[in-house]
Amino acid sequence: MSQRTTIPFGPQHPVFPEPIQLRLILEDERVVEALPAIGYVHRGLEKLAEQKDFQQDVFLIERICGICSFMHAMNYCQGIEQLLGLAVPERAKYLRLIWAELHRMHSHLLFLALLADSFGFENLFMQTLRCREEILDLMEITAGNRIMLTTCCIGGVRKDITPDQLKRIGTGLDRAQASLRELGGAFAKDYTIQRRLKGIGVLTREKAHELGAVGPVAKASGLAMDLRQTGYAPYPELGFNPITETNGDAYARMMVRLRELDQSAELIRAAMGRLPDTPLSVPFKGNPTGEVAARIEQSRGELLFFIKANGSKNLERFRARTPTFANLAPLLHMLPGCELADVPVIVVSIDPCISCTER
Amino acid sequence: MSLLPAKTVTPDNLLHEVAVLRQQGYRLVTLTCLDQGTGHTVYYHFDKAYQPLHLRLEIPDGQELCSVSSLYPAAMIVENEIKDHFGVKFTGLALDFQGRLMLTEAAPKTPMNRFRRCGMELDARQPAAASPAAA
Amino acid sequence: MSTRMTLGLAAVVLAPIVGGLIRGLDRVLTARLQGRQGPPLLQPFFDIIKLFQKEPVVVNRTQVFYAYLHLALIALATFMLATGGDALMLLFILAFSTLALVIGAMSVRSPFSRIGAQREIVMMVAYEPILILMVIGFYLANGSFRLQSVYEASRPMLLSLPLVFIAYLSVVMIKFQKSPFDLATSHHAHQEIVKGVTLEFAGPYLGMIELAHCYEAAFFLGLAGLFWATNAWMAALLAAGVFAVTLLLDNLCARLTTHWMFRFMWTVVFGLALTNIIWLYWR
Amino acid sequence: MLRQFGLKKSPWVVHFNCNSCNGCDIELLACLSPLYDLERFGIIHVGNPKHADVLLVTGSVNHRNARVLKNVYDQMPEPKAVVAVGVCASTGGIFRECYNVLGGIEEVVPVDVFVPGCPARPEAVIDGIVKAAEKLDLRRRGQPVSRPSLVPETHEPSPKPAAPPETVPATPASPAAPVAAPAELAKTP
Amino acid sequence: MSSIVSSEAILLLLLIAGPMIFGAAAWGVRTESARRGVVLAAVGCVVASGLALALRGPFVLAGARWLEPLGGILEAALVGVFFALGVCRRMWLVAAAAGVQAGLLVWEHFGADPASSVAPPFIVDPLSLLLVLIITLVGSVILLHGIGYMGRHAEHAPPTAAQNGRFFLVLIGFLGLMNGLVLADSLRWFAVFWEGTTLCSYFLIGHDGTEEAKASARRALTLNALGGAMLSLGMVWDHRQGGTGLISNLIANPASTPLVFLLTAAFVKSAQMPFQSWLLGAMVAPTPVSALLHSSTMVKAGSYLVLRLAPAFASTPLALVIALAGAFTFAATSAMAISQSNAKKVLAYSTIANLGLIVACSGINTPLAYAAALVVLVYHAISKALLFLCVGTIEQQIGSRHIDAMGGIFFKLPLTTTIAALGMISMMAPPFGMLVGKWMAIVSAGQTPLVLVLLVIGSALTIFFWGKWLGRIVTTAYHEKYHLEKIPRTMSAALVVLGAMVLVAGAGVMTVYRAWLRPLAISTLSHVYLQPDSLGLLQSVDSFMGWPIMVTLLVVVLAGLASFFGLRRTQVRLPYLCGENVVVGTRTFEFRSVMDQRTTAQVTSYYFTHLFGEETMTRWANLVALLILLSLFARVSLA
Repeated sequence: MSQRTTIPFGPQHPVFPEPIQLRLILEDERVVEALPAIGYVHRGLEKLAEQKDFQQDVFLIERICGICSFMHAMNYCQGIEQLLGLAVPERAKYLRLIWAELHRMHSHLLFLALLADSFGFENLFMQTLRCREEILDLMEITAGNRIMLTTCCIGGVRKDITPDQLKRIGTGLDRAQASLRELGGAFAKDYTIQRRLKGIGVLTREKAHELGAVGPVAKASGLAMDLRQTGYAPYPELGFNPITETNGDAYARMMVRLRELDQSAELIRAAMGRLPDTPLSVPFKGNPTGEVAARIEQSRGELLFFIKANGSKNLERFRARTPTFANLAPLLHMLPGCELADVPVIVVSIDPCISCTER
Repeated sequence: MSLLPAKTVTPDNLLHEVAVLRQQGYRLVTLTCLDQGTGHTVYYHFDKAYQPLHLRLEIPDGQELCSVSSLYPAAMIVENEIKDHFGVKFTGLALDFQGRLMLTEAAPKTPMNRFRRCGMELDARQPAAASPAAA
Repeated sequence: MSTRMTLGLAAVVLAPIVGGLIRGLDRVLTARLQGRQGPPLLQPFFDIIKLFQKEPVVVNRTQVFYAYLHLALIALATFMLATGGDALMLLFILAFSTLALVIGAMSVRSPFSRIGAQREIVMMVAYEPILILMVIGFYLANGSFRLQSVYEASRPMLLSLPLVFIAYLSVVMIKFQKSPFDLATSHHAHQEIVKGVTLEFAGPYLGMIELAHCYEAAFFLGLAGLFWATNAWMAALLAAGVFAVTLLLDNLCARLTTHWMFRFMWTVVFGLALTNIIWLYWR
Repeated sequence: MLRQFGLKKSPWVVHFNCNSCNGCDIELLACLSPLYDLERFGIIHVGNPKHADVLLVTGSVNHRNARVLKNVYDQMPEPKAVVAVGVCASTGGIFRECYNVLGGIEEVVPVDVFVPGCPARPEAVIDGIVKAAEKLDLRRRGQPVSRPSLVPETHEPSPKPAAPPETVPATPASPAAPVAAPAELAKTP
Repeated sequence: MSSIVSSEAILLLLLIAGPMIFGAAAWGVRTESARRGVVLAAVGCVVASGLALALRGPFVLAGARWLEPLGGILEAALVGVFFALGVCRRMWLVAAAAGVQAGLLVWEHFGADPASSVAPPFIVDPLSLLLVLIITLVGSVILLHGIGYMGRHAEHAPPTAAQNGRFFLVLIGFLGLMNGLVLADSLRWFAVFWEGTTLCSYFLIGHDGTEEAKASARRALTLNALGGAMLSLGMVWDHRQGGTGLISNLIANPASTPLVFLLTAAFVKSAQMPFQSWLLGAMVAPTPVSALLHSSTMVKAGSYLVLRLAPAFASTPLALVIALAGAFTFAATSAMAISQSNAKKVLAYSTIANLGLIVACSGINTPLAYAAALVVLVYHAISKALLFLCVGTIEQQIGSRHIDAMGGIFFKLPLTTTIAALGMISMMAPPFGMLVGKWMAIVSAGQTPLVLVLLVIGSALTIFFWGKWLGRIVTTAYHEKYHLEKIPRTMSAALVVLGAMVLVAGAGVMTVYRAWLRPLAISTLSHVYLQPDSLGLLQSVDSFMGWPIMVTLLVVVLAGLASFFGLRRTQVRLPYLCGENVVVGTRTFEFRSVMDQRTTAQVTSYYFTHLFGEETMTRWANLVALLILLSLFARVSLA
C-alpha cells in the first residue's frame, strides 16, 4: 500500500465557484502531484460563433465569461472593426474604457472576496462583496444590467453615459475607494493573512515567462506586461503604466490587484474628465473578411481572439485564448510542494475563470 | 482575403524555428488550428514586448505533428485541446489526455472540424447521464 | 446527593437550550459585525428541528453509533460539570466524546471526512494538555481534583490562574471552530475539506452532532465561568467575555494551518499554562 | 407545532455550477453579501450535498457535468428541491445549440423552481430559494407538490437513465403541471 | 500441619515446574494433534493452578536449605550457557557479561560467610499473587491462541524456522519461569528465573531463523545479558554489605547501591529508554511470543521488580529520578509511536510507554501512584495481549502489518476487528482500566511537576496514534458483504475470552481497585500513606463512579442498534467525492478523474515523520534517558 493520499478536489467543491477537478496526490498534507481534469464547463462556443451571424456573436462572445463579459465583447468588436477597417469614434473609445475598467474593478473585488473566502476570512469576504456592490450599481445605472452590459457593438457603443450618470459614477467611485482603503489595509497588513499568503505559490520571473503567465500573475512575478500599453484604447493618453510586484507569491498577486483597483478608478476618473463629444458609433456595410489576432488586457490578463472571416455573414473560425488558459500551466507548476490548506489559496490567487478557459 | 502575417514553417523545421524564438525571448501565446478540408492549418502565436509574431504550419490529414511542449511546457494543454477538437495528433506530448481534455465519451468527436463532420454522427442530444452507467 | 442529581439532570436538559441560544446569538452578532442582518436568534433550533425531519442518509450503518456516542458523552460531561464530579475524568469523557466523532468520520472512506478527522485528532492533541494543566491548576489552587471544590472555593480561580485562563481561551477557540483554528470542520463550509468531520453525517445524525455542539457551547462557556465560581454574576460575565473574544477573533482572523496551530499550542499556549502552574508550585 | 419551523425556516443550499458563464454564479455570491444577506432567511450555503435541502444549479448541462449533477442530486437526503438559476439552467439559453450542451438541467434532474434572467438577479435567486423551501415543507407533509416544466408537451422526453438501485425514488409529483405557470416562476424585478 | 505445607509446596511446584513438564511433553510428542492436546492440557493445568493459588491466598513457604546451593548451580549453568552462546555466536558482549557474572559467582562463593546463607523462602503475597494471576490467566489464553496461530504460521514461516515443538517447549516452560520469578524471595532464585526468561526470549525471537530475527535475538540477548550482569552485581553488592540475599530483607533494610543496580536491571528488562531497542526488534517474533513475552509477562518482570522494591526507595532521593525516567520514557515513546506505520511497532512503543508509566508511578511513591501502577500493570497486560493477538490474526489474514492496509478489514474479519476495536478503546477511553490508571497517575503526580508535565504530554500523544489507527480499522463503507472469517477455533476462542476479560475487568475496575489494589498499595507504602495529601487524593479517587459512563454506553449501544437495523437500504448512499463518484457496483471510492479514468480515493494516516521521526527522536531521547539513568547512580551518594 502506497504511503500517498489521492483525493479529488472538485468539480463540486465549495471553494471553487466553478467546476474543475484537481486530482491531488498528497503525503501527510503536502501536495506532491496535481493534475487537472477540465471540461465541465466546455460548451463549444467557438463552434456556435461560427454558426451565428457575426453581429449576433457580440452577445454570444460576451457570455464567454460573465465576470469580464464587457471586455470579451470589446475585444471581439475591435477585431471585427480591424477587419472592416472601421475607425471607432473617440467618445466610444472612452466609454468602452470606462466600462472595461468598471468591469476590471468588479472582477478584482470579486477576486479579493474569493481569496478572503479561500483562507477563511468571512468578515473580509462580506465587506469586499459590499464594496463590489457599489461598482455593480454603477454598471446597472449606466447599462441597465449588473453583469452583462451589452453596450458594446461593432463600430462603437450602443449607449451613451449621461452627465448625471457620470456624476453618479464619480460619487460611486469615491465611496468604493474609501471602503477600499480600509479593506486594502486589512488585506495588506493583517498578520494572519500575511501568514497565509506570503511565500505561498511562488512563481519566479523566469518561470512566469517560460510558462507564459499573463496578467496579474505575470505582473506579480515582476514581468511588466500589460497590453493596455499598446494603446487599443486611450490608455496611453491617460498616462497608464503597469503595476508590478516582485515576489511572485500569492501575496504579490493580491497586491497587484489591490493596486490595480485604485489605478482603474483613477483611469475612469481621468477618462470621464476628457470625454470627447463625438458620435457613439460609425455605421458600416458589408461583411468582414480576412484573419486577425485581436488582443486586449482583460482583468485576468492577455485575451487573444483569432478571427477568420470570409466575407459572408458567418465567421469561418473564431478562436479565443483566454488568460486563465495561459495561467493554468503556471498554476500546475505552483501546486506541488504546497500544503493542502494552501491549494485553494493558490488556485484562487491566479483568479481562475474556468468558464473562460473552456468556452 | 488578408491572411495573418505569419512565417510559414513545415513540420520538419517547426521545432528548430520555435527553439530559435524561445532563444530570442519570445513567449508562446497559444496555438490556433483551422480545418482546411484536407488538412489543418496551425498557427503558433508568439509575443515579445507586445510585438506579435505568428508561425503558420500546414499539415495534411493523418500526419502527426511534433509537440512543442518540450520547449514551452504550457503548450501541452492547448495541444491536447486541438487533439480533442480537430483530431490532430501530436507526438511527444508531455501529458496526453487521449482526447478527453474537454470532451467526454458521450460528446461528439472532433466537433470543431468545419468541413468534415467527424464524429458528429453521434446524437448530441443524447443524455450523458446514461453514459457513466454504460461504462 | 439527590439535589446534585437534580442539578445534573437539569443541566442536561437546559444546556442544549442555553447552548442553542448562545450559538444563535453568535450567528446574529457575527452577522451584525459583518454588516448583515443575520438569521433569527432561534435559527439553531430551526436547523436542528429541520435536520430531524430529514431522511437519515449514511455511507455505512455503523456510522450511527458514533453520532449517538458523541452526543451521549457530551451530555454526560455536562452532567458531571453540573454535579461537580472529578475534573480530570470530565476531560477524559470530553475527549472520548470528540474521539467518537473522529472515529465516526474515519469510519467512512470519504477522503475529506478522513482528512478532517485526522486534523481533529491533531487539534485534540494540541489542546488536551492545556485542559489537563488547567485542571492541575484547579487542584493546586484548591487541593482537590473535584469540581465541587472549585464551586466551594473562597477565592476565584482567575486570581490564581490568569495565564491558564488565557490558554483556555485558545482551547475554546479550537473547540468552537473559530478562526484562526477552524481547521477540521466549519459551519460555513468554504474550506478545502468541505465540512471535514461532519461531512458524511446527514439528517438526524447531523442533527445530533449539532445538538452536541450546543452542549459544547454551554459546556465550555460554563467551564470558563468556573474561573470565577464564587459569584454567579462574575462567572456569567467571564463566560460572556470569553464568548465576546471568540466572536471578535473569529471576525478578525483568517484560517491558519494545522501545523501552525500545533506549533502555536505546544509552544506559546502550553508555555503560558505551564508558567502559571510553575508559579503556583513556588508560591 | 415546532415541526412547521423546520424546513421552511432553514433551507440549506448546495450550489453546483454546470455550464454557467459565471454570470449567475457571481450573482449567487452577491446573495451572500451584506446587501442581500441570504442568512436572514436561515439559508446557509453548505458545500456538501449531504447536508443540503435545496440544490441550486446554474448553467446548462453538458456531457461531462451531467453525471456530476446527477450524483450531487442523488446524494441529497429527502425532502429536497432543485432550483434552476438563469436561462441556461432552465433551457440551455444562448448555448442551447452548442455541440457539447444537452439543454436545461431538466434533462437530468427534476426542477422545482425556475429563476429566469441572464444573469438572474440576486433578489430573484433568493425568491427562488424561499419558494423551494415552501415546497420542501409541503413535501414533508406528504402533500402533492407540482413541478413546473419548461419542456413543451410536444417535445419528446429524452430517455432518462435507469435509476441505479440505491437511488431513492423521486417523491411523487404531478407530471401534468402547467407549463411554466407564472406562480411557480420567480419573477425578475 | 505437614499436610498443609506439602499441599502448598505441591501448588508452587505445579505452578513453576508444571509448565516446564508440559513444555517438555509438547516437545517430545511426534504429531501436531498430540501436541495440540498437550498444549490444551497445559492451558487447563496452568489456569487451574493459578486459580487454586488465588483461592488459597497469601502464605510464605520456607524452602529447604539445599535449595540455595541448587540455585547457585543452576545460575552457574545458565551463565555457562550464555558464555557458550556468546562465544559460539560471536556475541562478545554477552560473553563478557557472562564472564563478569561467573567471576562474581566465584567471588561470592568463596567470600561468603556460610552462616549467612539461609533457606530461600517463596512468598505468596498480594503482589505476587496478582502477577501469578496475570501470568496464568492471560498467558494461558495466549497459549490457546498460539495453537491455532502456530498451525498456520508453519505455512508462511520461512524454511529456516525452528520446530513448533521447540517453540511450545520454550513458550510453555516460560510460564513456569515467570511464576517462579514472581514467587521467589531469594535473590539467587530470582536471578535464576530472570536469566531463564532472557534465554527463552532469545530462542523465541530467533524462532523464524531469518537474518532479521537472528539479529533481533542477538540484540535482545546482549542487552538482557548486560541487565543480568547488573542484577548479579546488585546481588553480590548486597551480600557484601551483609544482606541475607532475600528481597524482603533488602526492602526492610534498604541499601541504595545494590538497589540502583537491581533497578537498572529492571529497566533493561522492561525496555525503558535507553534500552528500548531490544523490544522493538523482538517484534519479528511470531505473535504469541510478542503477546506473551513482550507485552504481558516478561517485560512485566522488570516492572514487577521496580514495584517490589518501591518501599525500599520510597521517600529517598532515588524516587524522583525513577519517576522521571519512567515518565520520560512514557512521553518519548508515545511520540515515537505516532510516526510508526507498522502495527506491531506501534504496539511495541505503546508497551514501552505503559511500562514507563508503571515505573513513573512507582517513583512518585504515594499509595495512589502505586495503586495506579498496579492498575496499569493489570489492565495493560489484558488489553495489550488482546491487541497483539488481534494484530497477529489480522496479519495472517491480510498479509500485512501496515496500519493503512487495515482499512476495511471490518468486512473480512468482523469478529477480530470488533475485538481489536474494543481493545483499542480499552487502551484510551473511560471507563476502562488503562484510562483509570492514567487518570490516577496524573492525579497522583500533582506534586511532582516535571513528571506531571511528561505524563500530560504523553497521554495527549497517546490519543493520536490510537485514534488514527482505531478509525482506520473500523472503516466500513457501503453495501459490501460481510464475510464470516475463517480462523481456527482456538484463535477465535482466545480472542473472545480475552475480549470478555477486557469487558468484565473494565466494568469492574473500581471494584478491583477498592477490593485489592488500594489495600495492597496502602500496605506496601504504609509509611507514606499517613501524609494528609495522599490521603485526600486517595479519597478523591475512591468516590469515582463508573456506572454513569456504563449506563451511557449501554444507552448508546441500544439506540445505535435500533438505528442500525432501522436504516433502509436506500438510505445508504455513496460517499462525497465532489460529485464525481463512479456509481456502478460497490466500487464506491472510485471517482472519475483526468481523462475520465477511474481513480481510487484514499487517505493515508498522518505520521508526522518530520516532527516525530523515529531516528532523530531516538537519538536525542536516548541521550536524555541515559543522562537520567546516570543521575540515578549519582544520587546513590545522596541516598
